[in-house]
Amino acid sequence: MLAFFHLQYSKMDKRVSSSEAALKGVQDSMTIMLGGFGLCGIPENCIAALVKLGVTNLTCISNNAGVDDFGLGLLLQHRQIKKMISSYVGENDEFERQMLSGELEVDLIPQGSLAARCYAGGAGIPAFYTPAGYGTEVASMKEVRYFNGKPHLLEEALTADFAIVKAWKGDWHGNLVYKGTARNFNPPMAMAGKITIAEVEELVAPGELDPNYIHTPGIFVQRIFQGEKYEKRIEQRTVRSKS
Amino acid sequence: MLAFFHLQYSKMDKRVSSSEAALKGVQDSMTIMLGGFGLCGIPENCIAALVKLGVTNLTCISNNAGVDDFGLGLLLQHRQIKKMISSYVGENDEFERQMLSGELEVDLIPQGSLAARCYAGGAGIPAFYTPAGYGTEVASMKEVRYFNGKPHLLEEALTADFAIVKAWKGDWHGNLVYKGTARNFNPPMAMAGKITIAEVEELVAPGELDPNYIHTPGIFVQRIFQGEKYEKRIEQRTVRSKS
Amino acid sequence: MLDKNGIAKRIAQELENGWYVNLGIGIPTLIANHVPPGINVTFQSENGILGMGPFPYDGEEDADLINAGKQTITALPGSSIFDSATSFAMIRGQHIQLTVLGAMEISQSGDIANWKIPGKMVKGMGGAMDLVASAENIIVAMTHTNKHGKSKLLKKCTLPLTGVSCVKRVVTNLALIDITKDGFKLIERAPGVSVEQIKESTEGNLIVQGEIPEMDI
Amino acid sequence: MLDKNGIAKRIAQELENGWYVNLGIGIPTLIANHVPPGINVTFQSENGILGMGPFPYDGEEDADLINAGKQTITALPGSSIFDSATSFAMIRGQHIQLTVLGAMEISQSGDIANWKIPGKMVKGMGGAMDLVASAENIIVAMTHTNKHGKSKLLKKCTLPLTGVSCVKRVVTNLALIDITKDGFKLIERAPGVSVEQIKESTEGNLIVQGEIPEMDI
Repeated sequence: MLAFFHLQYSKMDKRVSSSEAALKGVQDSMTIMLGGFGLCGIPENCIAALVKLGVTNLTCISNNAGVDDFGLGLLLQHRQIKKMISSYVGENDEFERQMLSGELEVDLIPQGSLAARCYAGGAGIPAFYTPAGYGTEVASMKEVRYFNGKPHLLEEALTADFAIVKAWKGDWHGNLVYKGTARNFNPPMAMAGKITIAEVEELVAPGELDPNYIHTPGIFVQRIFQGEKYEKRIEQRTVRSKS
Repeated sequence: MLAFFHLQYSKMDKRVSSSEAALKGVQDSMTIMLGGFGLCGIPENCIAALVKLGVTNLTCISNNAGVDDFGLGLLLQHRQIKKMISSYVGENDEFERQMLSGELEVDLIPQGSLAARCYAGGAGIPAFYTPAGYGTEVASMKEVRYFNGKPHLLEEALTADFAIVKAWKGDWHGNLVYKGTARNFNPPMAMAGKITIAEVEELVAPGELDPNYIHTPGIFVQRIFQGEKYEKRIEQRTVRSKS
Repeated sequence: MLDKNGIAKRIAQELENGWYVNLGIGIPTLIANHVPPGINVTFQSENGILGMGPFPYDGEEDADLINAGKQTITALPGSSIFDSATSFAMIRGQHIQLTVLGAMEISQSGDIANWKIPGKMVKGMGGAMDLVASAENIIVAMTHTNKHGKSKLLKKCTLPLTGVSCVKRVVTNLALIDITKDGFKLIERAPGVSVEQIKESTEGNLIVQGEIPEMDI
Repeated sequence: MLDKNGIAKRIAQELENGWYVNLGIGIPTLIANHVPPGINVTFQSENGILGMGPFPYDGEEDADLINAGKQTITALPGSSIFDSATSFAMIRGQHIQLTVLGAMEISQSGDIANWKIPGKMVKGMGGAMDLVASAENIIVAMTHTNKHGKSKLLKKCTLPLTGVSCVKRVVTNLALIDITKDGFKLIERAPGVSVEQIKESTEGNLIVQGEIPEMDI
């Protein structure tokens, strides 16, 4: 692996050799953002590597918490998460058990506010106003302010020690392209990591991706690698018959 | 033209027949956003149609004010603009004359704040904090607030009666794709119009643009047409020789 | 009385040509199956797609193409894909003409509760708080009473709120009711349901003015 | 004494491998021509491109590919295009390692003025206010004195400010100077320029400690 690093001709080449190498520097008690919606577009390989690494007391920012035996559910199983910041955590019995028993801290945030707070964190906007959550539990302790006669809450930006995202294709510079609705939270979270790790299904040389159709410019990404294996599990397989 | 409208099979078909038809409802004293950076990516055909329409007392929100004889310079020439909201207005003598003589009101805004205020206007964020402009003239009358020990200004969202943008390709639903740096302010402004008009170089049927690579989803666009003629003037032609 | 599909069908009659529509999980999802002929609407799913089509054919499902209910879907010609920040920019920015969602309770002032039963069920609000805080046109689709027979149309919600003063209309198995400043206003009865039945099942203030027509579905 | 290209060349020596760099109009633009061998940096232009390349060959210029100075440019392999909101998200979010821009005046506390001469020149601030308010590493490239021979390194700026306490370093035709809490600290002399000359041309407080080396360019 050392040889690999010696071969890098410049820091614009952000390739690392594996999910394990990508996680270098991840420690107990850190805050980690993870892209994905349900099990769609989640960084499967990095999650597996986090389990293997065994770091604990993590604060995880992710729209969902996976299912019992896949996605972030794996980190819950191993009690590696101290706090979850999410918008929707159904479909996960272990999660519900840990939360109701008080083992797990949970901060539930409206989904749009979660996305906007990540975007703001990456965009140098420390805080903004949104109508979402006014008059609900979410508003407690938050500043209320009226604009155009309508009440809004002040929401602060979110950032993370590491943001881990999953893309379809990426190049050595960290430019990313997502596929379908696997895009979801990955682009705003890619912006908000102090260190952003991208795992991709296909890693290509610079110049192979059309500059006009990059979803996440490489400037937001510090490390990139081609994921070892993708299961891409489907949560709700709904189909119609051809007849 | 009536016949044309009768042919529309649904309101998802947002095609109008011409720049003139696209401007239906534009009136004196309205606020109009116009995409483009310098002369790159400006809605040339709609600007020509605005001159022809002869509306006056307009408030125009646009990063630049064109040059004397092209872009928004044409509206200045015809004294149709009462107020400009921009970030940079060099390269335009008539503009400077009207501003210094007091004929034209000018609100100069940091470029990033301008882009973010348009985005916020389209995104239902009534206001946000940014560090840009703190300690300068721009900060006068604006709320200052510290986040992480650093001073920020409260900036409010911008919207417009009409937003007029220029794209490379578009479909009947209003989905847009831009080319190169002609993208610039067009996407955030497309979001912020009460009515958004898109003029495109090539208008195609739904299904011809790849859904995964749409820059502006059609939901933000109310009217679309293929521009009658594109000059695409270059402001600073800089080249190197092949030898 | 209406079944789930009946509720969906009645709400589908409200659709107007050219609308962008966000459908919540449950009964609202069924509305897509009842769009009246000649009406073209575009369905948004808040996980990042406009122009959502029907479920894929068996064997053609794609793990990278799901809706907010995590179901595999298809994309229609003219659809577009975007990230979560952009998706909620559309929602917050009021670019969507109609939002339909389920509820556990609504109040006669238009409050809605649909995300939490303290100590029992805590799944999270997902996108519902953003949707109800921003949408100009919100219809709730739900049963008139809960499984214990208790009214879900209340003077005041008892569960934690999702949003305040936001619901404009509710369609239940019994009736179509508008939320006005004076309370629930009965507009239509479900087929075979009497005004008396609706009154009995409504805890909040029910306004009944003149003859109440039966739904035409 | 340095000419414009000399100033650009000295600043180019500050570049580190892997940096993303935003260059302002004027002298800063010239830095792209002096990147030292072995150093790979990516240039951002705030109108919406990362990975800006050299000017196009004659006849290959594209009206849809310009930089923030409105000059026709090219895009390198691995470049990316984005809108103005995203571009300033990069800038405000401190994803850019170095910003170099020109100035009409700077103060010994790091204030900068470069966008307006009241009653005379009002071109607007463009992206400069966003850049100086956010960048962690700002170098100013300018002549030490104006065309009337007056110092541009002042105790306090006289022109309307672009930003406060933000400039970290300035490279002029005479010297390389760091802005410290005590004022301008002389680090290097331009070739053939004496400390005395620099002192005479600097109105603000100039700190000279020990031997001041001549630039190695």
